[in-house]
Amino acid sequence: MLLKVENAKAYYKLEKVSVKAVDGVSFEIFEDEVVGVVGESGSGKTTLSNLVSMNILKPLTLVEGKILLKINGEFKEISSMSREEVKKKLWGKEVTIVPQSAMNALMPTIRMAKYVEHLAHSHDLAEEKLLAKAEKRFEEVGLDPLWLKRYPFELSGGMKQRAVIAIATILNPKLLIVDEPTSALDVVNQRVFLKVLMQLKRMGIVRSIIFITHDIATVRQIADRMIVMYAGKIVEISSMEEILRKPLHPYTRGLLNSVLTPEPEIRKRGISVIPGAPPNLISPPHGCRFHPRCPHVMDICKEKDPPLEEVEEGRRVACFLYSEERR
Amino acid sequence: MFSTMIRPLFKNKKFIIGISIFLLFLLLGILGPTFYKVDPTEMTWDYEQPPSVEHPLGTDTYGRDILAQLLHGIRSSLYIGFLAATISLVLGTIVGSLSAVKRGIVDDTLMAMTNIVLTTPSILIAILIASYLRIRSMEAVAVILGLFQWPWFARAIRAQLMSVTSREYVYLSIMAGYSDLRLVIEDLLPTIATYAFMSFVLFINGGIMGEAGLSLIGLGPTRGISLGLMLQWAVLMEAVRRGLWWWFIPPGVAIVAITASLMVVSTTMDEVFNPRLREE
Amino acid sequence: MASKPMFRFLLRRFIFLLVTYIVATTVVFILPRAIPGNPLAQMLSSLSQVAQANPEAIRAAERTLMKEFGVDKPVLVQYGEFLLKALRGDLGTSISYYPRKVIDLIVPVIPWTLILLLPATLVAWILGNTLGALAAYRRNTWIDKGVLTSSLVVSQIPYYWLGMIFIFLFGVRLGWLPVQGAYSQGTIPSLSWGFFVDALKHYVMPFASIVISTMGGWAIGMRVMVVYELGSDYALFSEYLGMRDKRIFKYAFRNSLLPQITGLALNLGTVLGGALITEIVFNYPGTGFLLFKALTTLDYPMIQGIFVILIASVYLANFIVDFLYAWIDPRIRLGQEE
Amino acid sequence: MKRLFVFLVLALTISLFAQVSVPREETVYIAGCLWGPATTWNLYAPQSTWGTDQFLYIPAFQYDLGRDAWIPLIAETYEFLDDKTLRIYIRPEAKWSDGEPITAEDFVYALELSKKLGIGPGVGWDSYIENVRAIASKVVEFKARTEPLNYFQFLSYSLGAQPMPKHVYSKLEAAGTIKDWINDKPEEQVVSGPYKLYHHDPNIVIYQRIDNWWGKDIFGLPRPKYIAHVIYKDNPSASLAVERGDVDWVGLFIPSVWEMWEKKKLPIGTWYKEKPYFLPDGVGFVYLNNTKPGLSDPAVRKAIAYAIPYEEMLVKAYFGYGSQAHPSMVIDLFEPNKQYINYELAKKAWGTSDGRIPFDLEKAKKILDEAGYKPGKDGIRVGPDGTKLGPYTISVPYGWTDWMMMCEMIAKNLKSIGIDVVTEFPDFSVWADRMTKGTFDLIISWSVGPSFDHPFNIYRFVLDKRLSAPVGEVTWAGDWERYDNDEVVELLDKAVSTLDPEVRKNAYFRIQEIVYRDMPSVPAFYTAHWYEYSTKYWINWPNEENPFWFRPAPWHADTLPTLFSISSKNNPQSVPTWIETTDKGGLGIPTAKVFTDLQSAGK
Repeated sequence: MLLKVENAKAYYKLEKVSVKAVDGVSFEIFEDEVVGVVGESGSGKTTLSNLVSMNILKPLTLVEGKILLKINGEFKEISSMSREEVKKKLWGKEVTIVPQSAMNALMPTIRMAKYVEHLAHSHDLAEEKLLAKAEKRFEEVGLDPLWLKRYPFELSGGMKQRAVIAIATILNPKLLIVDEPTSALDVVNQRVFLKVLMQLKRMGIVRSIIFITHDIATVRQIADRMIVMYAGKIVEISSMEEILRKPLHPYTRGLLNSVLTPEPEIRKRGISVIPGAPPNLISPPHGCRFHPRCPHVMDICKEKDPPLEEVEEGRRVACFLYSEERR
Repeated sequence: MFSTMIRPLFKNKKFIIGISIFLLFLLLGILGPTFYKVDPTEMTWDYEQPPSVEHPLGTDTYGRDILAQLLHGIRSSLYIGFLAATISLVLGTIVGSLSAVKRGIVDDTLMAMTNIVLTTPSILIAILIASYLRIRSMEAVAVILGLFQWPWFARAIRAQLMSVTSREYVYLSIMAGYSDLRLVIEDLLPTIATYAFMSFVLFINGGIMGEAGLSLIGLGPTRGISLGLMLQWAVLMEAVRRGLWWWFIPPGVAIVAITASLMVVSTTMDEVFNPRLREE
Repeated sequence: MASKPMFRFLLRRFIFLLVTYIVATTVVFILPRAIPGNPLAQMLSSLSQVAQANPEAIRAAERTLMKEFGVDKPVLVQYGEFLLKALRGDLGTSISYYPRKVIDLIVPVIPWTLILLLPATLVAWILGNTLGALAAYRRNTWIDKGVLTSSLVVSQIPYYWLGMIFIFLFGVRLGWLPVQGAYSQGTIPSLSWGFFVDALKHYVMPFASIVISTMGGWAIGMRVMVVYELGSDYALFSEYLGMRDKRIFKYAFRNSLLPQITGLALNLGTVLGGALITEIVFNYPGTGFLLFKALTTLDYPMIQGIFVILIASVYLANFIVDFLYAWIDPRIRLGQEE
Repeated sequence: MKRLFVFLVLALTISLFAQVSVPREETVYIAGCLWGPATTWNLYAPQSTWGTDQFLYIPAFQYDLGRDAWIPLIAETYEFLDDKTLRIYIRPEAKWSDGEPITAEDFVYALELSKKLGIGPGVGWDSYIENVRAIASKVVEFKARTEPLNYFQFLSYSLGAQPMPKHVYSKLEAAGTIKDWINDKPEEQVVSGPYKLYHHDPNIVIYQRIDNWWGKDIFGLPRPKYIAHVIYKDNPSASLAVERGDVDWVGLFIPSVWEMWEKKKLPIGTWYKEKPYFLPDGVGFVYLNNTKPGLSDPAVRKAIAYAIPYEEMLVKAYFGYGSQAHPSMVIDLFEPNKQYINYELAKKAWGTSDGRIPFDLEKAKKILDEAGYKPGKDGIRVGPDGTKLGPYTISVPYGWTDWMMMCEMIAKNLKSIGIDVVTEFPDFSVWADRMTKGTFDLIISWSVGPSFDHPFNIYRFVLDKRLSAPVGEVTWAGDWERYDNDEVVELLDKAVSTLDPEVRKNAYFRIQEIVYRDMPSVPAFYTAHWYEYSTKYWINWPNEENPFWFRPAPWHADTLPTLFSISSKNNPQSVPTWIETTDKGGLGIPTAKVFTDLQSAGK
């Protein structure tokens, strides 16, 4: 196990109200796996990624819960680290996030080699060593190491994407979080990107990846496990094959149904096949948050919040359809 | 949608202070002369008097009441500011949107023109035009000032429209066979309304400051009272040397108060509406 | 250092500026001729006001002057002649300072304008940007709030009014500083320490009024820009990579500086206008005063001459800035302008 | 950028290096005569730099307004051969600053050149002088024209003639460069006066005394070694310099000038210690366009004259710097002029003890009522033939603050008697265009001032239709209101072509009758002869108590003797005696004596 999140609650604390973006989630990431996090926009998946990387900036506050990360073989409670500490000890070396628009993630007005040098300074490493490593990494992602001497804008979109990954992994982080990495790319480049990511993983350069997306179609090509989020809660965690074979949560089902439909027009409409709209996270519905939209809604769903329970080996669902209580 | 836009504004302290000061001056300009019924051109025998009960802000060399002048001056300066801003806004919108919608040669020509005006030291040209006008009304001054403020707005509008026109619903409008004009009006302009409003505010500032600058070198309106003309009279009658502070300080303070409050309004709006600047 | 795309860029800018310049000077040329007015009025009136001037003398002068300055040729021909002469550095003869050459009148005053304008503009730009960046760096602290609020107010103070207040306070009331001119009258410029100190004393107030009133605008712009940049993807990514805050801030600062440089170029015209008025307020012996006189006496050749030179210098400065910009920004140097 | 700046600083300082400063105690600082860069020190130009005409090139005789006398400067004496021929004898000492003697040829050449170029010293002389000849190297002869015969112009042109160095100008003439010649090289300047150029830049023009000036044994030397005119941008900055004691001799409009000594206790003075502070310099008129319907009626013009608030206007708008003008147009503040005013007539015509026009709105209304102008519904009067009195405009150039205020006051009062007048303040050139083309309604403008041939000059300027032009055509010479009266023309000619003082006086009296009857335009106030001085460094300035020179302002062409009379505070000296008239041991020849000589020569 690499990372463990225990009952984490992260709210956006505004003047009078709180947006409960992540409201009591528990999960773990193992070493050597790719976990996809899916959900509609506003389901809290980006907040989750911030949480995991401890990128917590006001008004986002970690209200409750613990986050543990294995650093040098032992678990450390990173949720109690100060931001300074996080920056110093965590980021780059342990956890790296590739932000949403990786296209613009590189400092535009300096050469990439220079950037790597700056990176070396920041981490008190030898410039040449890191540069050599960067060159190697460039080769590994299929870029000519000579490109390092160039400015980012001289690269094409797909190349930039690869360069970003190469630089992101330059310090060998144990956990790589990619947030909607492919949304800005065309289909061909999407494929290339995924391939590069897989390759890096296969080569052991990155061990664990959290892949955040609203696009199940991409995530299924790469993820080992999948976390489905709805309205700040995890509704289902499962291995990829299982979930594709048999989604348990009605929301997961709806999500999969809509996405797997081949016609692009309908796909574009997103999850509108699930009637209704995502709830307001300031005062989420009582009980199961999905109940107003759920086709299988029961009385209990309106009263109680279903716990995330293991229903099968390695498979957890938060739904009374599979709960003891219902029976 | 409007309430969601406006409400956060009124939660912003700076915005409230800014808008209150501005509204205060607006009211002073609009209602002031009606309530304070002293003729600003009336030459009384108490000349160059410091502030007193009779003349709250004192009098000038000709015994004219400074407060009355100030109120009328605020009115005219705001008028010039608004007029200049409207002209700039209209010009900028027309040029920018035509450019964005028509593209091609129209775009190239208009943008070349815009760049020329943008690069030209406009104040100098404004001074030049003003000096060749034989009789300058408030409106003429406003037009001169309005003629030079629009270019960067036009460019911004164009850029905004260009990005917006690539969005889907515009394709839909085009497919629905809307004319260019309708396209612009119905679909695009609302998206840039906020931006336009903020620019408008800055144009008003430009107009007020421009008038004051022109007036100071004797190229302001040839009739009436404005804040700039008050300053010019104060300079002509050597108020600074002779220590008649009540004469040259109020118009300057009014200019700074009006323009700075508008600046604050515009900046806070930017902060509230612009996610990147939002203080969250 | 210079690359091909950079040359291309500069060439394009040069051509653009040249075209703009021609347009601007054409306007300057056409405008006075489009609006009727008698430039000799001022001169004749001063002749007429001299008590000794006999009607005969006025009449004779009137005839002579009409002939002297008579514009009997078509405007286009005049324009052509004007351009040809201007290329040779001959801007014609001033009307109100007849028979002096416009160029001879302008040349001695230009250094003063530059000496006031350039340092003031640059200092304001540097100070403003530093303050703005500092505010952005210390975002939401009292420093930020202080810088922002004071910049908002200060940037709205008209130069000339600030100048008047300065004169009133430090010159008239307190008597600390000389209130006008570039140096004490009677002390004729020399390369001595005494003269330098004297000139410096005279320099303080006009300089300060320009710096203070232009600084705020830059500070506000810089602050917004840096905040923007700090929130941009590369800043985030760098942060995620564990890059030190200072370095990220340097990046943001560097990238914000580029638009500020362009802003400086675009603003030069405005700053120049302001400086001209400031010169008038402080009785500073620069171009502003000469222009002011020329405008009030309708001295066409002089107006043209001053504008031709001022606009040219603004464009030259623009071009220098372009050059700098191209040199600093690799995107232009390597041919990726959009 | 930095390097560029350093370069500029260096370039500037180096270019201005190698210049010296002038000692404060030996320099008279001046302001108010030059408002822009120097033009030229060559008098063959429409505007020469201040100082050229005052101090560099001096005339044969200097007219003294206060004593009505002629002081021989370059000339030693004159002689009338008959009543049309005048000979001037040049002082044997008179030399150009390069050592060449000043000769009759220089006089002849100067005048002929002015005639040829249409510009220059004495231009227009040929209208009154038949010819100028050099009789001997030091004798010039002027012959008067008989058609028209104008003794005043004849004398003024010939006695006031300024010689120009022929040996300098003939070379320029040959090269065809006279008009472009700037004459700005001190070492090359050839002058007749006691000063020559020392230094000039856009901030200052400095003249230096010529210590071995040819006239020093006769007149002494002017007291200041340097005279430096500081070029200020505008009135306020110049006034500030006055207040700070930076300048000594000024010709400037200063608002509330009395504050300087009454409130701030500064060593500053004007001619008078009390109102009106300044000597008169001319007559400010409210010109009424005689060609406009309504204004063409003398009754309306007279009513307007009664409705101008002279006193209030002068105090409020003019700081009391002038007094109401005499309706005869004659400036009666100078003693010699008073003989030309028929005071009895004026008293009778205007019903006041001093013969000035009273401000009387009731009287104005009565005149209009009697002339048949009845107020309409809007309060505006309409005449018997349907002429509506308005709307008219009264205008002065924008920025002429004192006159603008006067216009406001006049407009207000005229409205109250039923004449619709609004103020308009256009740009100077528009205003001047209207004035000279006769397209205005009402304007305030200048006329001419005190001089040797006063009041002839003012009557001619305001009333002589020969100076006018049809409406729409430009004339700067005079008669802007387009007054048309042949009798006045005859009287004017009579006044200057006679040598009999009685005949002349009667002609002027008759003109006054006509003026009171027709009121072609309203002589409203005396404009001020702007003149202030500071006694911080220099004392003995001419003023009311020490009235040794009546054209004391530095900008005036006749001001040279002032510099011979003031003295440094550290070294007080008295006024030289030569400034007085001959009967008081001086050099000044009274005009009366000149005319007597002329008369006796004719017999």
